[in-house]
Amino acid sequence: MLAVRDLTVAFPPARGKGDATVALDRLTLEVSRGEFVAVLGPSGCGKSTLLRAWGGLLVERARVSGEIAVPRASDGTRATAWMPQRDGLLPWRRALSNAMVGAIAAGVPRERALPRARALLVEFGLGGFEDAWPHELSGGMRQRLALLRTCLTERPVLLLDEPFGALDPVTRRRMNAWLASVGLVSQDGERAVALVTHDVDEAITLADRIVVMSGRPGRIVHEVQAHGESRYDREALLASLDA
Amino acid sequence: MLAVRDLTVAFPPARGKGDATVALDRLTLEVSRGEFVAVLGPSGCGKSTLLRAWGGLLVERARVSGEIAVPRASDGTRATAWMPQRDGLLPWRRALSNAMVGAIAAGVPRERALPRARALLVEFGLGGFEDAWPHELSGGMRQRLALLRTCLTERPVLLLDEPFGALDPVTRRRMNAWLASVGLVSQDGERAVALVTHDVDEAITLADRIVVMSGRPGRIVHEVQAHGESRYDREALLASLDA
Amino acid sequence: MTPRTRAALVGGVTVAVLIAAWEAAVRMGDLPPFVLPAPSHVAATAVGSAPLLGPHVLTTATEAVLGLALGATVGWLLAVLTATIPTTGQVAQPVVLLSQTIPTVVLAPLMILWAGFGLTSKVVLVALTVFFPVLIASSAAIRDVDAEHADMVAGLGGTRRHQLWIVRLPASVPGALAGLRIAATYAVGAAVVSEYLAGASGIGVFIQRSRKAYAVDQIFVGIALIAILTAVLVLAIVALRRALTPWQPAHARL
Amino acid sequence: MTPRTRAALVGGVTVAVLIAAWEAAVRMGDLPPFVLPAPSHVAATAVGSAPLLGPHVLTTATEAVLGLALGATVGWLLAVLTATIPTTGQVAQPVVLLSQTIPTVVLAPLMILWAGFGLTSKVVLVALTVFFPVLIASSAAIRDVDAEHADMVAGLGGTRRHQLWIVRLPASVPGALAGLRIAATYAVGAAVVSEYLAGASGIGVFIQRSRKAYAVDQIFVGIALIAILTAVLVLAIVALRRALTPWQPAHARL
Amino acid sequence: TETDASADAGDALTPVTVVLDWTPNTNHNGLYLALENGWYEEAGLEVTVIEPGETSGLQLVATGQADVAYSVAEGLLPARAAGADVVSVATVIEHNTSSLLSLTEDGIERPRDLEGKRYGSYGSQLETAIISALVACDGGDPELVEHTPLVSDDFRIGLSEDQFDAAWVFDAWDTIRLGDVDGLDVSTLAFRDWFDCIPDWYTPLLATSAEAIAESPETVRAFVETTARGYAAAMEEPQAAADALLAAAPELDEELVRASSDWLATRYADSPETWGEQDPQVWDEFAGWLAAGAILEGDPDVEGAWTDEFLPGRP
Ligand SMILES: Nc1ncnc2c1ncn2[C@@H]1O[C@H](COP(=O)(O)OP(=O)(O)OP(=O)(O)O)[C@@H](O)[C@H]1O
Ligand SMILES: Nc1ncnc2c1ncn2[C@@H]1O[C@H](COP(=O)(O)OP(=O)(O)OP(=O)(O)O)[C@@H](O)[C@H]1O
Ligand SMILES: O=[N+]([O-])[O-]
Ligand SMILES: [Mg+2]
Ligand SMILES: [Mg+2]
Repeated sequence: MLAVRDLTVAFPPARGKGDATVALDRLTLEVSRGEFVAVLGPSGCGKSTLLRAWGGLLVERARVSGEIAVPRASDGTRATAWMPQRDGLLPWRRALSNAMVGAIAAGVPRERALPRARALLVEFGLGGFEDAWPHELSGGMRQRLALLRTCLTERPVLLLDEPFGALDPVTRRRMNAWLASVGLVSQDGERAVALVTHDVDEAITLADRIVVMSGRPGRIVHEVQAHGESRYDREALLASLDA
Repeated sequence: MLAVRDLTVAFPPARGKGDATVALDRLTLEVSRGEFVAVLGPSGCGKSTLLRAWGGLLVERARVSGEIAVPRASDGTRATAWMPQRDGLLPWRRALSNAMVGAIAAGVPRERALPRARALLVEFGLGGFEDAWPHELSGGMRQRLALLRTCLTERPVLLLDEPFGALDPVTRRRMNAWLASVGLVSQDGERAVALVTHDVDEAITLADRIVVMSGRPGRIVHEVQAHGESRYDREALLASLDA
Repeated sequence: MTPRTRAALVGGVTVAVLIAAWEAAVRMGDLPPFVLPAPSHVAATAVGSAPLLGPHVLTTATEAVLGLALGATVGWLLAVLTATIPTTGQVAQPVVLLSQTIPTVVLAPLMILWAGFGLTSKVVLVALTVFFPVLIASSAAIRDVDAEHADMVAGLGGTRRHQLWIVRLPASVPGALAGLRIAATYAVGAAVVSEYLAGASGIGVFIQRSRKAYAVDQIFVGIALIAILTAVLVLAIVALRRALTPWQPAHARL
Repeated sequence: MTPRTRAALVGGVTVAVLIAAWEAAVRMGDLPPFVLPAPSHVAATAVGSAPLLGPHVLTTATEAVLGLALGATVGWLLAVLTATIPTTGQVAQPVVLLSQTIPTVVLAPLMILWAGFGLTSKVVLVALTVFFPVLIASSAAIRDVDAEHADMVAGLGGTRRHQLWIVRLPASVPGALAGLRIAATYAVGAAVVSEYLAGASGIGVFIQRSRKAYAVDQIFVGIALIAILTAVLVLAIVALRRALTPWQPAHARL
Repeated sequence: TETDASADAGDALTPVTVVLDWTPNTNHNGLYLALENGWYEEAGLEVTVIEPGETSGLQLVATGQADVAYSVAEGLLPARAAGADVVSVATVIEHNTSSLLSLTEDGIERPRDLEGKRYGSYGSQLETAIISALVACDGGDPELVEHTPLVSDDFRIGLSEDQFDAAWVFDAWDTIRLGDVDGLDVSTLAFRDWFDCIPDWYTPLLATSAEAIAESPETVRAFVETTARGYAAAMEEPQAAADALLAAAPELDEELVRASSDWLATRYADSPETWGEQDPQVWDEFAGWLAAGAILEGDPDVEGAWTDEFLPGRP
């Protein structure tokens, strides 16, 4: 349902001359219904670009070829909710209100979203900060708030760009657990998650499948499926990253 | 030389009423000459606040008590260079020019800084992006650029707030190696590094001493020194974080 | 002493010094009062003509406030509209430019043909002056909005309308307020000029009559009234800014 | 068709439609020509009086451009100064406000006393109009600068001066340009008004002589010249914005 | 003596700045004719003309920024009362040529016809006083005249769009424009026909400062004499004066300028030789009338307000 086929994305230089940056080179990747895919890869290889492509957020200047498939909601809109690598919190909204942006943008009724937002704030360790301005939050708190905002969209397909990069291992593990429990718990076949992460253990814990990309221009160099209890071979994964 | 004694930092609510957020509570910590100290701790515990205190960057509103000691350069200015958790790149400067901000702010002559900046850009994997605008860089690229900027100050004391949070493991290891080789290689007794990180392995690799902070308000709950070859007990560290 | 009392104090002292310097200049220099009357003289005249002034001030204040409100609303809405539908901006551009370049002395007679002598034509003339800085400053603020924020909304499933309401409009508020701050400074003056052209009451009428009567001291009373009314409007806008941008730290008042 | 040609085209078509509507209104309505002459009539007059116009246009353009340059520089520097030393802002505030509220007709004789009848007094009057929007918009932009960026510089060992040069000034450029865009629109008009007060040449003199001579068609030629000069100035500012903010995507032109 | 002056002038012309009262018009004919003929240079003067628009020429003269200003009696007297020692050295037109202009169809033939009509007002006290005096003197009730603000100085708009019924105009310019040039059916009610009810006064006149008179009377004399020569010539050859004005201000409407020059040729003065002469009685009565109506406060020292001593042929 979520797919790119032969996707090439190149960025011509902003105004002047010079070489275009080829971010993705004929990338093909599919995420099936109910699947949780983690994307690993060196910095600058095009992971964020891939997620932006699915989110419909490639800049106008980008030269794009290939196919981008995105599931649609019943009203024809994209069924995806994207979480940016930088949090994108609005400085003029307090924490709770920033979270509600997800619900507003996705058309989720306020009556349903608001209690959920309050509950999640507590669950994410942000209790008591409902009325804080973003600039009053720590880096990790901002990131959690951004994830919370994404979840309030209630969209079935999540595109998460390094959602836990600014979290300490403990908080990270707690958030991982939360995501695992909620993320695809109702594997109703409609949901899917594409997660960009730099944490191999996180990928191993969460993903049904792990995709490793090469350096720029990003292509897929390694792909592994979870296998039973000891789901992945950690060392092989790390080695593939090092290639 | 770098020290806080009984440092308490509280943030009263921005304009209105409500409770103050106590970020640090009577924290005492010293970093000696030539020492590399890593600070671990749960998200929102006050790590960034500590680094900002040393950098002279606490917001005016903050209620601060206790003592903050910072080494001074010969001209009386702080001998520190701070790298913010968010990169703080200037949108109107190209990559190379953003890097040079460090040299300009610290008064390093352009003739010396410029070739160094060019060389480091290549070493940091940003070769070819000298003329890119920040918004054309990936998250990890921005972070490396911010570190580069900090290094160009040539200040002896580095205050690094999660410098590698957005990097994949491989790039991260490369940057770690670079930092280890350069950071304190000339242990002339004047240099020191305070590093905030969420990556326990990074702390283990780099630091002479690791400090673990409690949840907010941040206090030091654990402190370990490197011991010979097998420098730290990884499990004990993780356990202390979980406490 | 809070920064705000300090600011008020410094401002007050500056005004006092200015007035003292003016008084001294007139007394020591040999400018005839017919060119520049002393402030003491102006003050005396003001006290003498105080009973006359009330209705004039009220008229001008009404025109200025209504015109400011109308102009600011139109300017801001136009900024929003042109941000939403770029073609409207290209269509509006020449009209807006013309509206700012036709001299009031030429426009006023046409305006009065259309809106008569009453309050309406003056409010419209003030609005015409005022909408422009609000439009431009808001447009700039809407345009220069962080792509990061707009993308965030789109990535969450938001439409262009959502981007407008959640990001562009709020992001335009500080810019619109800067425009409004400029506009507020012009509003009273614009009302006065509109009264020069056709008025039966107002500070402009008072000044014009004083000019015709060669009563320079009264003209300066009129100017002082304009300055005071303007200062009040500007302070109101500054208070509005404080109220509308609670996330920003309190800041200087210029 | 690039967005810029498209914009130019839409703008051109709008102007053409406006002029056609005006022509139609005059021909079909029964407005006497001394209220509103037809554009064809105005064009004919313009052709007829073309030899007269050159020196007038040159005078006004000189005053406008010099005044704009002077005013924008002063406004921006004042914004920088008040951002650096807050007290100067509190001192400047009442003076700035006064400078914008004293009617030009009152200011002019004093200005002539001080600067004579020549180019200087007109350039100063234009600058007086123009510096204000630049000052306010730049001040707002400097003030609203990202704390993140200012902190970054300080954390690298930069002084307040460094913050100013590296962060505040560049961050103020888009705001200053928005102010300049407003100012550019006023500059030609301000030059024309300054010529009403004392001139021997200029579009203002041309319009004033035409008014006194009941030559309404000539007045409209004068207005068209003001509009064209203003449009040229505004386009120059837009080009300047493009040149000065290369990191921003090309954007709408309003 | 003329040749002597021009010989001196070879290297040292005395600069004289003249401020007009408004844009160039036929009231200034003598000045422009003298300029065009080079008579000021002959008299050793280098004359610069300034169009002040709304700036008061009297202020400029009072502060020494200008040497001579075209002004009006109702401006000069209050300026003197306020301490500016400005002095009228010639009247440009012998009698007030103001009129009330209206459409003939409105039937305003005498002041009392203004009852129930709207007067388009500039907003000066003098206007109100003059209109009221006229109406009352003619047996009407001044209270019944409505004063409405003048929006445009183009009276054609005001009259034809029915914004007002009558306005105060100058016959030499506005009346000729509307009546002769535009062919509108307008009537005038001339002030000069009602000098029993209202005073006559000098408008425009030439003013300089007492200081200039004290310091360089010969310059004042040279200027006034030469200007008188210009006006005398304008009375004899109005079309030559019209040519001079049109050359200086080509924006003006030629038809209007020519007709107006002809009309004024017989009205600048009784005869070319007497141009500029002022009558003490006119000054006294006008000042008294202003004071009685509380339009003038303070003492203008009417005696010192004017002098004819610089006119040609005076000692
Ligand atoms: N808007 C843009 N304009 C120009 N180049 C861009 C743009 N966005 C991304 N790029 C370039 O595309 C490449 C891929 O960027 P992308 O952000 O997808 O990397 P990434 O894999 O997410 O890296 P990281 O792990 O550091 O976030 C980079 O070289 C970057 O410079
Ligand atoms: N400017 C501020 N105003 C108000 N509160 C603040 C401000 N800065 C930080 N805080 C609060 O202080 C506490 C500590 O923040 P800090 O940024 O130091 O945490 P941190 O340890 O760096 O967390 P993280 O790992 O998430 O970056 C947080 O609760 C935060 O909300
Ligand atoms: O009011 N006027 O006498 O012109
Ligand atoms: Mg990325
Ligand atoms: Mg932090």
